[in-house]
Amino acid sequence: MILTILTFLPLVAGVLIALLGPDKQKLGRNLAFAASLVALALAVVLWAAFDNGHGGMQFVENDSWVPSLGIEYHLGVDGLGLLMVLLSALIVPFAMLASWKIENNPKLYFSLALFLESGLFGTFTAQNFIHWFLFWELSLIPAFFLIRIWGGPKRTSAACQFFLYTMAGSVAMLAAFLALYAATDAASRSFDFAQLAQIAHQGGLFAAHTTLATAVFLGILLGLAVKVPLVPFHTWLPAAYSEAPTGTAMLLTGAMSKMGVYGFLRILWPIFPEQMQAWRVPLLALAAATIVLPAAAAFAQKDLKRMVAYSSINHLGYCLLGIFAAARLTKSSALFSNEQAAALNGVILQMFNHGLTASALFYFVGLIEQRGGALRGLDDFGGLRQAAPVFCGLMGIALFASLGLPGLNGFPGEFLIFKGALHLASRAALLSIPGLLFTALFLLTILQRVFSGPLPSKWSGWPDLTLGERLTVLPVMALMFVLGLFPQLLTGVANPAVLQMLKSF
Amino acid sequence: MESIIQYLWLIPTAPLLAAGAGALLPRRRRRLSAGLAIGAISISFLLSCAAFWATLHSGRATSNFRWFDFGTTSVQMGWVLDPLGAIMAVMVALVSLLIFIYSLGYMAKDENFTRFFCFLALFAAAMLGLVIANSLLLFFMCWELVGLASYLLIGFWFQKPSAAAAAKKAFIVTRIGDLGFLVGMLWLYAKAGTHLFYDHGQGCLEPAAAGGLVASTAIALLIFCGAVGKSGQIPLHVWLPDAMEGPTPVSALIHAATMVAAGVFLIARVYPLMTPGALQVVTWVGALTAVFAASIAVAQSDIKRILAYSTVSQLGYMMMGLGAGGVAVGMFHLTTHAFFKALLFLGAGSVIHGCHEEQDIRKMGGLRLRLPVTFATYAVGMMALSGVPLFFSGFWSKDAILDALHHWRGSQVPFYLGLLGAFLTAFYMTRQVCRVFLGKPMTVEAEHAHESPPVMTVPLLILAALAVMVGFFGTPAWPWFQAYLDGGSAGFDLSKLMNEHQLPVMLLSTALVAAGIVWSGWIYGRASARPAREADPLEVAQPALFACVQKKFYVDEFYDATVVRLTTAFARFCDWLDRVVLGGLVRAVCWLALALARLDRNVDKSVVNEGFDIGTEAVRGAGQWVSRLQNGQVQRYLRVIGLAFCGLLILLLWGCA
Amino acid sequence: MTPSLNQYLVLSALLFGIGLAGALARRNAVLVLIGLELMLNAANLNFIAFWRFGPHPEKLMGLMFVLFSIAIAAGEAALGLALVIAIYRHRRTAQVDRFDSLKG
Amino acid sequence: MSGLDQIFVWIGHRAAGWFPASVQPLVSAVLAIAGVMAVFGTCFALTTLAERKVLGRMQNRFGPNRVGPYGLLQPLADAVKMLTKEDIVPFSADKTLHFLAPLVLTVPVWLAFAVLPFGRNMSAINLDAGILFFFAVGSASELAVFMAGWSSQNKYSLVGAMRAIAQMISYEVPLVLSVVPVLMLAGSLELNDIVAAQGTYTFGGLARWNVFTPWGLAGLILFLIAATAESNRSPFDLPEGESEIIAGFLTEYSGFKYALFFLGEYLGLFAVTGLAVTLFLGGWHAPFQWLEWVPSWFWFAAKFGALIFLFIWVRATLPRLRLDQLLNFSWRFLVPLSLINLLVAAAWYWTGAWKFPVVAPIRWLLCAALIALPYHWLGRALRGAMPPPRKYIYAE
Amino acid sequence: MLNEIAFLLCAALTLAGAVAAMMLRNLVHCALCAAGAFAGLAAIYLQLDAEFVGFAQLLIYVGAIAILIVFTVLLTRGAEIQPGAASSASSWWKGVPVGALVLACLIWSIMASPSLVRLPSPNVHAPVKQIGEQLMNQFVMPLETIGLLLTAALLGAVVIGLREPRTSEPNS
Repeated sequence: MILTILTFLPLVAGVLIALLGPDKQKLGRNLAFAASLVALALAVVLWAAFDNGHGGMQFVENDSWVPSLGIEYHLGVDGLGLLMVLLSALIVPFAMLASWKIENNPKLYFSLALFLESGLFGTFTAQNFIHWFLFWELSLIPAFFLIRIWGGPKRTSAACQFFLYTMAGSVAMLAAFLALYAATDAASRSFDFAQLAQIAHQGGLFAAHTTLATAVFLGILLGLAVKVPLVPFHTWLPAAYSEAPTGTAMLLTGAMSKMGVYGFLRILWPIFPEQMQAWRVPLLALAAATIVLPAAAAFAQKDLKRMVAYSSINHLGYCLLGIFAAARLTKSSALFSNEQAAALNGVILQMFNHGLTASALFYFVGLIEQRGGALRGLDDFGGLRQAAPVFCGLMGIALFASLGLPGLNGFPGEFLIFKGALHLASRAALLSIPGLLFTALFLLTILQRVFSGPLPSKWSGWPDLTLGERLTVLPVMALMFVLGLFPQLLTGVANPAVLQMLKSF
Repeated sequence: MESIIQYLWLIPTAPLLAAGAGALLPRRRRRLSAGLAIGAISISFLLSCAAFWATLHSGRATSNFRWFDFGTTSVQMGWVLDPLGAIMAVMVALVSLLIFIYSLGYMAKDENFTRFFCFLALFAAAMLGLVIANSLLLFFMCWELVGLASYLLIGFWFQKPSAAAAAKKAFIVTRIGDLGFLVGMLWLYAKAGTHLFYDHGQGCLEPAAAGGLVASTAIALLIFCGAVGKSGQIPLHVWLPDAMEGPTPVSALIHAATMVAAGVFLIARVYPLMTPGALQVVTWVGALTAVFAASIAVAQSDIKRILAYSTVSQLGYMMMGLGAGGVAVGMFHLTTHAFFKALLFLGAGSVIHGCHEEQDIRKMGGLRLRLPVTFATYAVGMMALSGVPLFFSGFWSKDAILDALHHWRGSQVPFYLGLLGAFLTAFYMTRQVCRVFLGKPMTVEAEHAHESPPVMTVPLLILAALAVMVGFFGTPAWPWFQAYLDGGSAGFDLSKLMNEHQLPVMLLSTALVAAGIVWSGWIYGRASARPAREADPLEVAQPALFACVQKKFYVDEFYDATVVRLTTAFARFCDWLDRVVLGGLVRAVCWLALALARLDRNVDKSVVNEGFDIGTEAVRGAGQWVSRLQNGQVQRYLRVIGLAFCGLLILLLWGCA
Repeated sequence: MTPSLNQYLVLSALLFGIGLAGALARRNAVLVLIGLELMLNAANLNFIAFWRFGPHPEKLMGLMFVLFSIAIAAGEAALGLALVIAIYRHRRTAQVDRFDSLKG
Repeated sequence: MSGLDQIFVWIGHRAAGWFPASVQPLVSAVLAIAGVMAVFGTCFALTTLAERKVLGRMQNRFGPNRVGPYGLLQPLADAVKMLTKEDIVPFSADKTLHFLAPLVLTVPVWLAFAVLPFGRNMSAINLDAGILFFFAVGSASELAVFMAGWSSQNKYSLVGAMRAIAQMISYEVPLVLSVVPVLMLAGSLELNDIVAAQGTYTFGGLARWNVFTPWGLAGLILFLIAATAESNRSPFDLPEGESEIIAGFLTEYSGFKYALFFLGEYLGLFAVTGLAVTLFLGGWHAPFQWLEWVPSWFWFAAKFGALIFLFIWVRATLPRLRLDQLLNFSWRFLVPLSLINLLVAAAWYWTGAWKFPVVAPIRWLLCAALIALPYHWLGRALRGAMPPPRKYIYAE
Repeated sequence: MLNEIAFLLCAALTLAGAVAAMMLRNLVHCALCAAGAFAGLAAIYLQLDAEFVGFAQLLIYVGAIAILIVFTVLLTRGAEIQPGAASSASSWWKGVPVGALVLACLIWSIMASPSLVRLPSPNVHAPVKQIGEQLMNQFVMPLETIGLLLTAALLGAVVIGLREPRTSEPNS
């Protein structure tokens, strides 16, 4: 029941807020924030009630919906889902605070953010494809409007590109699943993830249709790859992220981009093990490209938001590298499965930590943009550290966390991913190593160009972080340190789920 | 022993807490921040001494813990207390303490004083953590954190673009090496199944090294990559001279005494992994670096840069010592070098401070009268570095290295390179001392230079004393240091000093050092009387060669032209790929869709619509005819319905009947 | 003596006939609607009568139908009368034979 | 207890017993009708007097005090005056309808009393669908008002009738909706069952009347407001607003017909008051267990009297509403609130299954909050939707 | 016997009301007569032991629909001008024959089926509780649909009955 409440609470709150009168803008905003805090509290309750001991689904709710088509209202979370729910619940209030001062119809903005949150929760808790897909799409629509209405000067094209790209992927995915449904024999027809995985595990899903299996696999892969994104399907992302308003960009990168990776782990991994295995090498190559090319491209950007957007692609590339590397059928040695577990744990850590870090980075870039009068070029600033030492210090922490500095949250995930990947897919991992260097290169370049050097006189009045802004980032900053020093907090939840996944692979 | 290992974690934690507190302090709480940092490092120093005392009596102790779980295993980390770590911890804590105190004076007027001590404490914490780490992973984490501290401190005067650039360069260049380290570490982890150095009293690295020669050599070399980056070995030495943009105490602490030596310490830590092949590489790299950097130092005019190249060169010696002679040889030079190089840097800082931030040695001169304490201590440092025999620590440690090289089976070339390096060292140090302290003041600033306050000179004196004394712990006659590291005991035996293996090498190096000092003194002792703008005597003699050396053999230019340009080009290419190729693809798809839509529209217009029109025209004709029945009178419809109903009823009844 | 089923049916038929005749003959839209209501009521009466005289009165089938029919009639009346008013506003008349804009 | 309590029942039985068995049902029905008519007829007379007296007191004057002691015979005098007045029918009036209208108003109202339980075993008929019957017969009054207004062929009459009908239609909705929760919770439409459902005691002898639940309290208030409007009483007496439209649909009536209208209106008020007592105030049940020895009809009468007094008090207190305010108030406030009250009743029912300590106050507060918050919001929304208060430029 | 009389009385009331409603000139009278017919029908329902339906009939037809009709009559000024009254005589021939024909057919068919001559089953009850339970179980879908339909009708009626925007006034 708690999952249902969690999922629909933002939706209901969003509808109610949208229905408020047009003169109730502030009230709507405050209510939305309160609702997101309630959702966060619920997520924390969920976390507290979660049993770390076993890796299966917990808090399961299963009701039939359209029994004739095998569509169920099936909710549940394992460690992975729980962490993603927690992350979403964390990011949404953070992003709301970042958009606190938005002027154009804040009520609508905040209710859309709540719809988005509901979509996220639904996606991360649904265990039936159709149910999952509904929420997957539900999250897309508010995101589109958030970009389209409140975005930057090129918002229309960015929003349309984002929408069409993602929609094309979704269509491919839906078609693939319907094909899968149609192709399986009536006895084993289902949309339920667990059932499909079990059938696949017994080898019964595509008994005779290898071509179809490949097509279905590629369709779903396309849908997920666009969302993550995987090079070469990533060109929508820099445009969308850089045109989106700050809070939306935080939502997009902090929580929505995780939906794709989550899909990889929840759908492709358990249901299509053989296809993953068969397509592993090209996928690994693409993952390596996703790590290196955007990192390098980020170095060539002049726009801070685009830089951070590219860095986001790069970081998600590590997740994909870990997933593809671990998709290697080995049942022989325990050491091997430990490497797989390392990679997958790393992927989950990276998802969570990137959510925190990237949204914090977008928050800071948004502050720069806001203070700089819509300027956000790399060369528009300089020496800001003199005027705003706290700003610089905190953004520096976020940058170093993004860079994977030990002691901050970025490190354990990347460490585990590379630990697994180096062993399971050495060549791809080695190819990806330069990505780490490029990341350092452009992140430090930001620090150098924006914060160091002489302070131009036009920025001499640059305000430091206000108390409210400090309080806004404080929880996230604290989490960066805590999760960097005690990753057991995350792996303790994620590891049982990973072991379960490995068992069924 | 057991008790001290329980509290070993306090050694890095105390400065870490000080750093954390310092970060939260407002800018005006200067004294509190400095007091916290110095107090914390004092605690660390005392604890290190206690730990050192404990190691004198017993061997090694470890304390391991679980960091986090994955799969069916977990990542282990831990602390280790053994002679290697203990000596290093004492050295680091002591030098840190002295430099912290020195900084009180040196940074007294800086507005970011508070932040400075915060960063220093952070550095000390990371460095001490690295020293006592019992896990390669923990080692790596601390390694990265000292890199961060180095970055922050090099860029401490961030208003200077050169400082910001140097900081970035330092971080990036060392990170190149670190990536190799990371790969090596992960490879080792996969192979050995653990990151620990010691577990249950056993070394964990030996079995891994025994596995396969090729693999373990590769792992060793990858880890050595990290050391190359951090210790400024060829080809990644370029960052270290630039790092002199940082405040001088930082240069002394991080870029002379401790952090750069961490690379050497790393090799010493993982020494069991070092296969003969790997050691050969280490030796050769060290040898090349030693001579290469020493020769560059000859032509520099910035007082700190000369010392920086000297540091690179001495690090090369340490590497040679590790490669040819083993842990003790390298570590001994590391320890002695830490003291005298810290001394030299602090002395240089005192000079710069006294000359109002002037760093060019050609604009100094005659300072021996104005800065007597600094001059005396600097001279001690110079002689220790140059390897003046018997009374200075540098002599003994360098001699041990040369001796080891002499007996090295690989090649004799490093030995000769080492000798050349020793000569060059003596040469450039003498040059420096002559230009700075001897002769007449060249500028007004030098004329009005003043001695530094006691808070700066007292650490100089202590370091000078140490620079002399430490050497006696590792003489061939009383190799206490070596024995301590190996866990044995050393007896005093003067005859070892005189045996036929050691004595010739000692004499040879002494001769070379003497030659260097004398020649240099002869050239620059005279030249120091001449005006500053005149060319260097060596430049007059060999203009082309001098220019080449002065420009550091154009390594930076070479990197700019190749690596940096390639990187930028690659970045541009990626950007182009995104914008033009992939973006174009998307646009092409878009155009295709639009074109299809146009085509479809035309087809609709001309074929479908026309056909429809014809069809509908026919239907309309029929409809018009039929529609006459429909006169819009609702009652008429109702009437029809009623009649139809009647008809239906009648029909039904008829049927029933 | 209680009345039998066919008496009720005849009553219903009469009501239906009256309603139909009125709906056909009268030209005021309101009256047409009244006629329709009468016809509807005739049908309702049939339902009730058949329920009452049917074999399974405990199943309440006829009653249910009438309940729903009444509800629908309420909606129908509301909508129909609203239509009449709307048309009256435009055409200034409520005569059904003048509502012939929909003729073919 | 039973003696005094059942005295009327006993009298009725004994009176019917004198007749042959075949006509006994008819006789007892006639007796019941006679009783009801006698009691409420007297009530009518007394209430008119009481109203005038109370109003007078509240307006700081005496009220009728000339006829009889303390003016107690005033109703009698009024009756004589009414019955002897000339019955004027306008020339252009539709005479039949003009005549029928007061009858159509009064007769169904009498019917409504048939289902009210005035005491233990004291209801004229036990109808399965009692409430439905009550509202069904009440619905005829609208037609009567229309007939009166239209047949008078007088502008004021017609406008008054239209206002009255609009008002009655509008307030019939909340009236019925506010009753529905009671039916839901009692599970019956029969009034005796509803009274029986409120007949238990809790908290050491406090009766479980519906009014003591959040939805019941809200329902009662809604019901009373709607009832006030249904019976065209102040502050909802627009249809007869003498300052605007003379006397509304009553303009052209006089004499006996006027008296019948008057009677009908008061009887309508009595009927809904009786219903309110039955539905919300526990009917003829005593408020405390230790007061059960008091006859049940007394309790009914007491509650009835209290509510009537409340109506009079309200009339003395509140000014008349404007027509738009009136309709807005119904559709924008009362109707949504009574719908929400349905939900609250459902919540009350649902939370009844909760089992943990101190559940009762928690449950009460929860449900109260459920109705209080919408009350607050709707009230604010209503205030926002209303046209701003008039500015009296020349009246300063 | 009593039943028969009651039935006849009610039937007479109903039929009279219906005929009057269809034949009177004055539309208000028509409407009121129709209400009378509805009330008579309600009485017949009561007589047929369908209490609930009877009351519902009364409540809805007399209480609501009749009022609606009256309102419409007034709003369309049907009570004042009677242009159709004169011509309605001429249209008798259009309606009455058809109505009569249908009536004849119906009555013929009723009379032709002997099975329709039957007496009611005794002791039939339609308790409200049972009606409610049926509505909530067997007829829950129709009930919900009706709710939807009524809402739609309400909205539709409001929309249709709303005044047009003022822009169209100059034309009319």
